Amino acid sequence: MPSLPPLPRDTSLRLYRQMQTIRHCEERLAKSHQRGLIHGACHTYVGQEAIAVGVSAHLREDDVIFSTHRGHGHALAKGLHPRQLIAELYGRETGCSRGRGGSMHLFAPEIGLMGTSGIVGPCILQATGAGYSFKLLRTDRVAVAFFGDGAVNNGAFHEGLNMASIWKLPVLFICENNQFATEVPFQYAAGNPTVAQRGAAYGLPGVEADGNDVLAVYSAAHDAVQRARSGGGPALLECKTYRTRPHAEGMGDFTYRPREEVEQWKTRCPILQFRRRLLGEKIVEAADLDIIDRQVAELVEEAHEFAEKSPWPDPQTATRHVFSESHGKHERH
Amino acid sequence: MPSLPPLPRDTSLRLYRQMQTIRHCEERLAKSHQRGLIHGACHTYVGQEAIAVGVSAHLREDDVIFSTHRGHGHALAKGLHPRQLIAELYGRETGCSRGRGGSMHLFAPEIGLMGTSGIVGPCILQATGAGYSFKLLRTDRVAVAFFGDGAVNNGAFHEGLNMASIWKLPVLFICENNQFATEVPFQYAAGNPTVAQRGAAYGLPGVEADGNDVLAVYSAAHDAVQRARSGGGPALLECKTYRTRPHAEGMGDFTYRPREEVEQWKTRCPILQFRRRLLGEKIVEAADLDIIDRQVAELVEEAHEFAEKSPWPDPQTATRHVFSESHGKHERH
Amino acid sequence: MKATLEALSEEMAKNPRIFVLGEGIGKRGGNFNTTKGLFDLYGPERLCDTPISERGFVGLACGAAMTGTRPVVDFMFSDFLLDAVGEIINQIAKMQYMSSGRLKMPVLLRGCIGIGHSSATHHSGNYYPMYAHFPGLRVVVPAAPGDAKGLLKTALNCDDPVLFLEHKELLSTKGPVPEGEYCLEFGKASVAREGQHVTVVALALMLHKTLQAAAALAEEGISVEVIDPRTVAPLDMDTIARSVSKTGRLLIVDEAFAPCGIGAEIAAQIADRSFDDLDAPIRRLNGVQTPTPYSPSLEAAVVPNVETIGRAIRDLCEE
Amino acid sequence: MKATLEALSEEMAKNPRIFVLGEGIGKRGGNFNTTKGLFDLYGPERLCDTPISERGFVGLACGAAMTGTRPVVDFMFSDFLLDAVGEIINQIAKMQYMSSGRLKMPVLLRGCIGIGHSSATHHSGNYYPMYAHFPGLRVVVPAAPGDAKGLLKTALNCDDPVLFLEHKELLSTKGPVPEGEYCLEFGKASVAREGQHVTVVALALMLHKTLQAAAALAEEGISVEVIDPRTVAPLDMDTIARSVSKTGRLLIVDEAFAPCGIGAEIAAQIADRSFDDLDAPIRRLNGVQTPTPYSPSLEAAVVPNVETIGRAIRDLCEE
Ligand SMILES: Cc1ncc(C[n+]2csc(CCOP(=O)(O)OP(=O)(O)O)c2C)c(N)n1
Ligand SMILES: Cc1ncc(C[n+]2csc(CCOP(=O)(O)OP(=O)(O)O)c2C)c(N)n1
Ligand SMILES: [Mg+2]
Ligand SMILES: [Mg+2]
Repeated sequence: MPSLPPLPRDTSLRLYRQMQTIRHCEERLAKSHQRGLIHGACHTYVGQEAIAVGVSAHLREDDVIFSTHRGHGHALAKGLHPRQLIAELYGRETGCSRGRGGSMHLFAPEIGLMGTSGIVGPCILQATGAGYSFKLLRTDRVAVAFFGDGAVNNGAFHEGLNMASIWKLPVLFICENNQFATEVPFQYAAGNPTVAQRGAAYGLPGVEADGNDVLAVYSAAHDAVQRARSGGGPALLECKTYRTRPHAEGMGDFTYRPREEVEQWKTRCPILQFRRRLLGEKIVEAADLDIIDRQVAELVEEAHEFAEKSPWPDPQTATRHVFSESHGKHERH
Repeated sequence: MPSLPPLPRDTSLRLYRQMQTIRHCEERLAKSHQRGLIHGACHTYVGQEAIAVGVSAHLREDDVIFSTHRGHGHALAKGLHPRQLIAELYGRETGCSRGRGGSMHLFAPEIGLMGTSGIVGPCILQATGAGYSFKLLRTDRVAVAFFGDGAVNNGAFHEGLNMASIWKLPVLFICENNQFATEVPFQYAAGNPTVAQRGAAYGLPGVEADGNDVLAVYSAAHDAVQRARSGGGPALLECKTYRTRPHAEGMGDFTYRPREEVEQWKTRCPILQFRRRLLGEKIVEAADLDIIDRQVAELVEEAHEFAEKSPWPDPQTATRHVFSESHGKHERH
Repeated sequence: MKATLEALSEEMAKNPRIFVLGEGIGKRGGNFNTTKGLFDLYGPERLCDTPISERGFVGLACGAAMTGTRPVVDFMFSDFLLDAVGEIINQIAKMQYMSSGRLKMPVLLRGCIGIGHSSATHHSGNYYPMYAHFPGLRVVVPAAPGDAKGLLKTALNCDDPVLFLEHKELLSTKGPVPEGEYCLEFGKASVAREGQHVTVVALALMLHKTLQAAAALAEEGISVEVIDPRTVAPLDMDTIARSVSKTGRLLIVDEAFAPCGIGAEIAAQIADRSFDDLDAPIRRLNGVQTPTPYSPSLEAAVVPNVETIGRAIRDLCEE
Repeated sequence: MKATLEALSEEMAKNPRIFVLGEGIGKRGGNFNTTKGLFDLYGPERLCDTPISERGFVGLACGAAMTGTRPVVDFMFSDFLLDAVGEIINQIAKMQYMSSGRLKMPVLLRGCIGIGHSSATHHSGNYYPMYAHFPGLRVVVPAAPGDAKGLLKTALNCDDPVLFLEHKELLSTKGPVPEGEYCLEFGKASVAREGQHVTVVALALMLHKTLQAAAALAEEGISVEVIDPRTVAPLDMDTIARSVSKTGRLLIVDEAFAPCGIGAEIAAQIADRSFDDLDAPIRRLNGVQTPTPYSPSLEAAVVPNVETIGRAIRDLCEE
């Protein structure tokens, strides 16, 4: 499948490190959720790390991503520091959204993170809009929408992909098909459960990739990003995957899927698989990876401590930013 | 294409009569619009008559249809009397909606006309809902949504067809692809301008038919209706056609399409073509059809006179039926 | 809420035309346990899990109601329902009128509203003022379990579309629930506490906070009459006006936004019909005009609480 | 409306980041000629005809505004915009807040409202009360061509999302239009007629009918002050309160529905801050609470007219 030459060693290590960072953050957050440090909902990305990482590897800082309720991985892969993520979930002033947002409202536009979302669907339309901007402004920037299989049955998918197609906008639509929307199987919810085939309905290429294989994602995303960047228009990429934690922290898991299925998918863990491959192909030594693992663990632990020590937002600021502060400036008589 | 045995003579005559009734009504309404007898918008069905007639021929009175802004033809084909149609457009108490609705809000639930609509899209969802009722109630009734090519790019199409498919509901989705939404070409507005192919995205059969050939529509609809009625689930039928009058009465026509194209399509008039075929295959004599033409002309003229003489609705009744009148009855302490 | 679950189950047992649509309302029994156990009783056709197609299944419910069944749409958080506003305002609310009364529209749309537990801005809206603005809809905002049961039963037996919006922080509230066939008429407020000095109208969670504030104020000698409208469309202005004619003072406490809200409507009606009864300005205390922030420190700052309610009542009594 | 067309064209000439999205707004120049001639000047990318995907292109506009362009969504009839309410209320209105001010949201959403010419219930809604309820939106409802120009220019130069809603019966209104760079601040009402006895607040088409009624009443010796808020969010309550302090009487005339409407909000604020200035009950005169009927005989019965407005003013003066 990879249409690319073998990855340089440092790229491989970067992919590994990013996936591991996501995993460690999520496991930290899961613990913190139990401890009551996280005040609202927390949907982890465990099992799906290869997708955010494989796609984001091709993005520049000035490219933009739009994400979902399950967006920690996208945020980190786009370059958010774990401190800013964890502090946000702890509701602190130092969080990426200054404590206003929480897990489902992560914003860091300065690095192209244009928001995770509590509503399924809009990210698809907003990425399409970013694509419109980039085309109108004659830039070669690219916009990415990450969304789940659940969003595929939503009208936003239909309208967004169609508009991106007819106007040839530089947008990547990344469907992370983890096979369930909460507990409803995609198999049940979709008349045609193959997402990649839906591209045809809009006249755009639809590609399927193994979402647990970071190299497969990397390769498929490479082609799509290059195409979009050079004016070739949008693409739909379906990454088949599985989340190995419950839909959200604190929820039950084995009423709608058997424990064995989850266990079986854990053996296909994208990080483990990639580690095995890197070692098997003798690209790195186990020791190299162990160092990364340790560094990541420290980074995340430090971020957690930072977050826990961070101040709460000042209640006086609760209404700031409802409107633009430059508003007055533009009002002339 | 027809998978049916040749039509009985009386069926043929009925199809002819119905198409001619629609045509005469529309031409009458176009004149009345110029004379100021019609108070709101008026979208005629001229050129598309074969579709409403070819489909409705398979429907029972207890089947239901949901229509659009261009719905006079559907209403008449489902059995609405021209008096009730014309009186409604003239805003009279005797109209099918008692003057409350006008052209885009034609209701006659007693014969299965569940409404034309001023909003593009909802008819698709409502027909799906009717299908849900019919399935839940274990009847063999069928629901039909008529809609234009413009509705295909709307989220309602996506969500409606998908739900009808996954629950195998007895619904026919009839897309009348007249190639324009107002003046925007479908070719421009849709990433994939073949509607029938969209069935695949939802796992339901998509069929294409010549919308100007009443027998082709009749035949395609026959199969789809039988299938739906017997529990086989929904289908999508794309009828390629063309409207030969402006989008709405009083609007210009030749800024977005050449006059010659319109003229050329007029030579493919579904009524003329069918007439030629009936005569050519010696199924009827010209005299038989001429009698029908005369009868239809009289019927429509009489309906117009009836409507013009009908009383205006009583202003006192303007707020009736906002809520159910049986409401009080259900409120118990 | 056990009370509404019972009510729904009883009505489903009686009326085979009732079915429920929503995400995770089948086997799972609903995000808020609104359909817990019903799947086993009534099966998958009557407890139908949907794709994430809010607009779609609300539109579907409209068509179903037009053709003889009685859909219940269980949409979890009211915020998700915004994608279906066209179907609600332009179709469901107008269908009886457009068909000049020949179609009925027995649709129940139910879900949660309200701020709390850091649910943040996409899971905390209060939308009843918006729905109450338009003709053709009944809008229920219950505050007590017994009321919720009685109003849900009425909803399931009436031919009009009903929005039934429960504050999620009240779902586990305990309280007396009448057994069996208990229906509460729409448009009848309840006087939750009688008093002499000031009338406070409060809804949903705010009712409970207001009652707490009123209890505290009683010790200061301030006698507060507390009224829960229970339905905001129709709105029982007679009960409110009667109370104001006694107290001469009116405060409306509402978590929802102030502009063009329920408090505005109540104030406007009282400033018209009860003008001569008023001894003081009409006051409103609302949720702050901002998207809901996530952090507990910010969230607490945007909703009225027992203290701010108490202060508002005291201030009004001093006017 | 020539005034807004000019304003839009001038701003597009100055700012290459402005583009317009809508159905038939390209070559055709808009259903209401809102973009007539602009296609030839600015080309298809900046005057972009859309599919019938209201939710989609409003969501697209949100993403575009987040990334450096300034979309204008021209949605024809406001009724069509209901499919996009989720994108407007949950995304566009909240984006600046959610991003703690790091994103701006320069989106202009414009289209027609209002009853008239038998446009019936799917082409005649007035939705400004609903949009004014939520935080994060500016809502403009101009009544005069000059105001429309000044307010549109302000909208195209401000970083907040603006809903710009024009009554379709006013599109061909004539009136003075200042040349060139004319911006009108949001939240500044205009005193359209000065008077002594009673304050009448009226919007859009109702402003014109109220002015006619006021002229007639002047001959009876009733001196009416008429105020046009021009924007309903923000709402200029100071100007209204100042007037009420002079007249002691307030009537709000509004074609939109009464419950939780603009009139309710104005009445509630006056019943609070201007309580002591009031000499009479606050009155509202609204469009009748029903979907808009088609037939001229019914349609006329559901909107206030010069006669019913005159009567309402006279009645209030007699209170
Ligand atoms: C419009 C809308 N409807 C419903 C929800 C509630 N909800 C949150 S996540 C979710 C499931 C999403 O499934 P999918 O898109 O496959 O993403 P996954 O959770 O599997 O990553 C649902 C239904 C929502 N957030 N927004
Ligand atoms: C949601 C919505 N958007 C826009 C319109 C305005 N409008 C009325 S008819 C029409 C074109 C419809 O095209 P199509 O569906 O192809 O039907 P046709 O007119 O060709 O029969 C449009 C855009 C509308 N009625 N509803
Ligand atoms: Mg999923
Ligand atoms: Mg068409």
